[in-house]
Amino acid sequence: MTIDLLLFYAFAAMAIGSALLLVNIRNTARALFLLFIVLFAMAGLYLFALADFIAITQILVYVGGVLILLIFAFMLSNKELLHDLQSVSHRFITIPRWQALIISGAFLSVMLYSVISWSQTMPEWIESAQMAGTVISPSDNNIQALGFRFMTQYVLPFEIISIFLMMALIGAAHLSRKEQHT
Amino acid sequence: MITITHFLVVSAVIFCIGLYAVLAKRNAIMILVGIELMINASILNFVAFSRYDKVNYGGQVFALFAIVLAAAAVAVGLAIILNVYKYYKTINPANINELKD
Amino acid sequence: MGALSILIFLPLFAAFLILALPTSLKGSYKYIALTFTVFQLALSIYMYQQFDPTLSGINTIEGYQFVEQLPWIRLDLGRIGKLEIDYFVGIDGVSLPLIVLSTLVMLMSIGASWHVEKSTKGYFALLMILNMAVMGIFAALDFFLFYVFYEVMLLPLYFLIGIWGGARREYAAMKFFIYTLLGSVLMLLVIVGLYFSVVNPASGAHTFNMILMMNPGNYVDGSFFGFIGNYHEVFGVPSRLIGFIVLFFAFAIKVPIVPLHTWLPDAHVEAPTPVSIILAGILLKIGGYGIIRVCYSIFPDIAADTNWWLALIGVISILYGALNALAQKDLKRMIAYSSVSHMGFVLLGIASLTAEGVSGAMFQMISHGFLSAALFFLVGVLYDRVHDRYIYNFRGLATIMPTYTVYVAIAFFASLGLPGFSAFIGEAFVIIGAFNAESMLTGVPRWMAVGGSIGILLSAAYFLWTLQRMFFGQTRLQGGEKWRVALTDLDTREKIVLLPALALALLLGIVPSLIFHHLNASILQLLNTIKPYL
Amino acid sequence: MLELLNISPITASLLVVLLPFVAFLIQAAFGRRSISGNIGLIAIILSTILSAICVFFVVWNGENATQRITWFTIGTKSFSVGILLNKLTVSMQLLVCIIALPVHFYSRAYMKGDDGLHRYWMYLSLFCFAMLGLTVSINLLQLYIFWELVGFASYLLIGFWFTRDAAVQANKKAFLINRIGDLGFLIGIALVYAQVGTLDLVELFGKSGWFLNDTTANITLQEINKDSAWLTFAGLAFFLGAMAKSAQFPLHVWLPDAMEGPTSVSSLIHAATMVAAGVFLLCTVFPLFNETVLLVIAIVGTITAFSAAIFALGQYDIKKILAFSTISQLGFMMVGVGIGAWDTAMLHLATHAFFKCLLFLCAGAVIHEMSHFKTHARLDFDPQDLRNMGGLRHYMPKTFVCMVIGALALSGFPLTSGYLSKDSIVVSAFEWASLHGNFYLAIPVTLIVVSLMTAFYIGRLIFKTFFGSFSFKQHTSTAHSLHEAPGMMIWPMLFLAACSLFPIFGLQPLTYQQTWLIQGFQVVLSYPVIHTAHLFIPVGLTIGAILAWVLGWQWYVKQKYPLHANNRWVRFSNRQGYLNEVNDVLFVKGTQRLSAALYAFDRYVVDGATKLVTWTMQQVAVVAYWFDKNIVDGIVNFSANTTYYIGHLARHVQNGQLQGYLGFALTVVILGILYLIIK
Repeated sequence: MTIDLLLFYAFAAMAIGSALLLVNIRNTARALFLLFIVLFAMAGLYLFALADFIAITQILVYVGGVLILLIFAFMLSNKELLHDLQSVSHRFITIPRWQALIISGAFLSVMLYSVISWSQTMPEWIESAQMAGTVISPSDNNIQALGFRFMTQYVLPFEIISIFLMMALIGAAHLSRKEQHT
Repeated sequence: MITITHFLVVSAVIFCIGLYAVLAKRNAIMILVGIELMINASILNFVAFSRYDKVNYGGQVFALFAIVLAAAAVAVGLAIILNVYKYYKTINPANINELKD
Repeated sequence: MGALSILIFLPLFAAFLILALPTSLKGSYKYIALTFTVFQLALSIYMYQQFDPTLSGINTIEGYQFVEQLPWIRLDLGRIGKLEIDYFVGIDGVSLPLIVLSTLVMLMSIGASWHVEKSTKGYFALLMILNMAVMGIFAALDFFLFYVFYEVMLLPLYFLIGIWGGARREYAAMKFFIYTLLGSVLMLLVIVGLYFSVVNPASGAHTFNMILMMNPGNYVDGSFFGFIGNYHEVFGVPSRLIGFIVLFFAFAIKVPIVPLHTWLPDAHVEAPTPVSIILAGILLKIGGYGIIRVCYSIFPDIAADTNWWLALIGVISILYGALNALAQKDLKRMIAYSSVSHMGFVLLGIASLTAEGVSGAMFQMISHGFLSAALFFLVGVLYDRVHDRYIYNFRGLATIMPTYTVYVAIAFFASLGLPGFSAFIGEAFVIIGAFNAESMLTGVPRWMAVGGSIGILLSAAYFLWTLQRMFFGQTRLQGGEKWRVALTDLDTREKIVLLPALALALLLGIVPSLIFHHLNASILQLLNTIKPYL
Repeated sequence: MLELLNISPITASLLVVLLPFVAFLIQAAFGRRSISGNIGLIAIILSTILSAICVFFVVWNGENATQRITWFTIGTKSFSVGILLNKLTVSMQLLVCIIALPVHFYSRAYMKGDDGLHRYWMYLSLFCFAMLGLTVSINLLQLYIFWELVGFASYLLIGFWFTRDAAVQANKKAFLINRIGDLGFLIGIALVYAQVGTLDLVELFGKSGWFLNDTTANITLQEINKDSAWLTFAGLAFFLGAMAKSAQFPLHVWLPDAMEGPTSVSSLIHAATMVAAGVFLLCTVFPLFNETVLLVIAIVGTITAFSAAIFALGQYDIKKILAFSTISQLGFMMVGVGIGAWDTAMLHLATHAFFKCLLFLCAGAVIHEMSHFKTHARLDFDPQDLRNMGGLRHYMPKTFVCMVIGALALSGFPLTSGYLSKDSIVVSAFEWASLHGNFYLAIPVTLIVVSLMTAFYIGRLIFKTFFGSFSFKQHTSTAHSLHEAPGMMIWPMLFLAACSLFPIFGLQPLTYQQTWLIQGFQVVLSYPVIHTAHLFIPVGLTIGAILAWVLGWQWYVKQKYPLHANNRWVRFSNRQGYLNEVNDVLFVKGTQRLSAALYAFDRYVVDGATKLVTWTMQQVAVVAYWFDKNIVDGIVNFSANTTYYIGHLARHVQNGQLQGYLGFALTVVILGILYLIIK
């Protein structure tokens, strides 16, 4: 039992616990702040996977962008919305929570089963990577490698994703603007 | 030693929690939050597998891509939710049943 | 288009014309029907004049006259062979008198329909279609064509009884329809069987041609109805016998024989007068005609075997019908039962297989044709006036309706076989033929002839009883003074309708050669066909 | 005139037949306008003249003549109609003419003022046509046709007063019973035709028409064994025909009832001509009969003669007595045929025709005057009842004389024609019986007894009618008294009375062999002549007749009647031996019951079977419908409903909620993955 493993468990527990609380809490504002914790915990977990740059980006983009956006959106919707959140559907056939619970539980068990059964035998490419020693080590300079890859190997997806991001932002702005001409 | 299985299990749990949120929540914003959770779980997987791919760094690269996409999706999604709210005066998906037969 | 086709399809044209005219011209329908029927009668008389009585017909195509043969349906059915249906019509000595009779009875029927009020358009159109079907039946020489006409005939009759009939018309119409349909459906089975058993030697295809069916040489060896060496059996009965019985059954319903006669009193009683006239005058003859044309000509071997039974049925029909007529209290019903009795003579005569008997049977059919038509018309006269025909409700009609009484008396005496009238010739020669059967070794014993002759006595009994009960004595009417006023004597239209029938009865009674002359060659040919199997 | 006399007998005979027919047609066309009867009268006068001069005298003294034309052909056989003139037919034809003539005259007076007079003349002409045609027919079928027509005319005439119930009942009865006979005749014809192949009398029996051993006769018939069964049947069938027409026991019942017709009709049809047609028929087809048939004929004839005489004894109706006497005399004729001496039968037929016609006409005159008296004196009684008469000789002397002559002839007193003919039959019967011996003798003995009874009942009629005192004498006055019948009625009676005497038949008043009829026919007798019989029997009969009359005188004129009116035997006789009742119960009611039963059978069993089939079909249909509705359709409905419910359930899936869709999509994904795992 090493310290990193303990830390991993702590982060994992924090992420999972916060996430569970997130989905069960009634107050949306609190839920969003819980999401903040979850995202931080997730970023911590990325570190354990030796993806420091990803972790930083996670915090920057999610916490700095997405979460702020969500809170803004939440705040932009009026008070009615807050009441509406509590309203319980009286419809007979809508999916009640237990159904969602069952489905997600089932999904979880299926996934866990697959993960466990799969983890008995590592895929071939992982085995070969371990053999060849091409495994990221904590001492590697990830940022340099990533940047290098982005500019060479992944330059086309990189460009596409940036255009896509721009389109999304323009689209979002377009959607949320007030419709004057209508 | 933190094996890949650890990551996978945590990712699966987070994913399912997100899934639950998507299925069960009566609030569009919370659904969006659920989706974010699921995306995060998948990013965790990317990252976890990325450890064994030093040559291409595919996992981490695509994790970055996914983060960007998620951000874009949230932006667009929120815009849509606001429009929906303007139109239906609700963001409860249960009340938006135009697809009903 | 030959004379025969014109004769058949003229009424159809009339029917279309009537249907095409607007209802505002409904007064003209009866005139249209009358005109066409008169023309038909003229045409049939012309054909009678042109007919060459030396030609025999029956199973020789050369013996038929006014023949028209056109390919109608030609279908290549692949492995099964070619479907060969012709429009094939022609007449011989057997069908000619019946065609003339039919046109005459049709004319009488139109005359009797003069005062029909209820939806005249449909009525006359149906009557005309019926007319066409009847002509077609008597002229058709292709079995399929025959069947088509036979079925077409049913429908107008059903509606005519069912719509224009009396109180229980639906019941009667249904009964009539089901009985006749039963017969014709059975007939269809045999038709199909015959079709597959017979080939046309010219084309090698199976055929519906009746003339070819009559020739034993055209039968396929080993086929179901094959002539020689046929070992097919159904429930242990030879297939040809089955075919004969089924066909006979189909026509016997029409004749009708006891015990298949129960549709007749109901249908006759419920039908309107014109339809009763057609029923008795033409429809019953189709049965007799079918037995001669189809049963006897196509199955001569079986005919020779079964004539004892046919004669027995005939005798039973004669006596049974006559005794039943004696028990009737409804005038129309009595006449209906008398039809059963009189048509029994037809069967006895045909079954005797002697020239005298078969000729007598044909003569009896003709004679009964217009006599029963006249009788039903006379009942209709009474019914029109007081809407009652219960025999006990009338008495002493001779005093208030002398002319009517004269006509009734003539019709009654003609029907009961008074010499000088046609029924006498028919009945007498049926009896003579039946007696002669033993000398000719056709297997009909003489006691049957004696039994048949008792029918003549009984027919006198019921007719005279009715005459005495209804017409003679002091006038006493159920409806009192109201009836006495309503019961006016015959008017001119009624006399015009009745006179030809009664005059013809007298004429044929005095000059029977008018019929026999045209009949002889065909009858002899028929008997020659059957003779080898006796 | 000479040219007229030179016409061939065939043409003349044809004219004789056709003249009344033409008269009939003219009168039918004229309808009510021809009430005088002149047309019919002229026709019958001409017929009589032609028949006598151009036909009878030519043929009787010369050759037979035949003429035929083909009527129609059936198959290969031809049927012809034509005229056969031989001694038998021409004498019969002349007889009919001669009887019909006075009756026509008589009718003019008798029927005067009747409402339906035009019909009367029409029917009478029709009857004459049919009867005359019957006599000269060459073909049995033709004979049959006229035979039935005669019956039809008789039907019409009996029912002349059709508003009277009794009359229309009587004519129905007459026609029906005659129909029975007609059937026999028809069967006979059919048998002969079937066996011999021809119905032509000349072809059958040779040129003379009555001798089978003629060289021209049909070969087949000559070769046929006389004892063959069919010949017996055919003979009996013909005899059945004759029995009905000639009113033989037990088919005689129609004749007394037929007296409902006008008396003139009774005299012509039911006494002289039509009823004799049966005898004529038997004479015509005589060669067909074998021993058996002849014996049957003789026996039936005897029974008839005897029973009718008994019934005649008890009647009160003047016409009924005469009717039974006719039946009785017809029985005599039948015996004549039966013993093979058909010439005697023909002789009796001829003589009987005259005197019976005379008797009827006289009775008619009496009835006529009685009903006149009844109408004038405003009384109500039966003008035909003997008990209402008496002493009429004072009022109607000419009628009385005529009637006595007729009665004497009927009783068979010498010098009358009846003596000749009746004795001829009795004597022949005796000779025939003595050849065969034993029981056969019963026949002549019975005949003798019947002769005596005949004399007695006709004497009774005369005494009761004309002697004693008139029952309604107190009602007679100068204003409405009984008086002599008009001249138009008396003259025919006188003419017939003259004909009832012997000279018209033969110059020899006492020997029947000398009559020209017997000599003309030349019948070969099968038995030897017994000369003593020719002496004793006539003498015995005459004495017996006189005694009978004396007895009658004692009983009826001297009022020494020994029997009570309600005596069993008298009643038996009066009720005609209860034959009508038996007939009614046995045959009429029997047939009615049978027909009613058969109709019930028809309605309930035959039609019932139809209805049962229908009903069964309906029930089967109901069951089938139930099955269809609940089982077959049930399955369909069940599956449909199941589908519907499933669909209904599934419908909720399609609720338009994204989360729902997603949930289901995931469920499917999970299931798919599970499947992959399990696999």
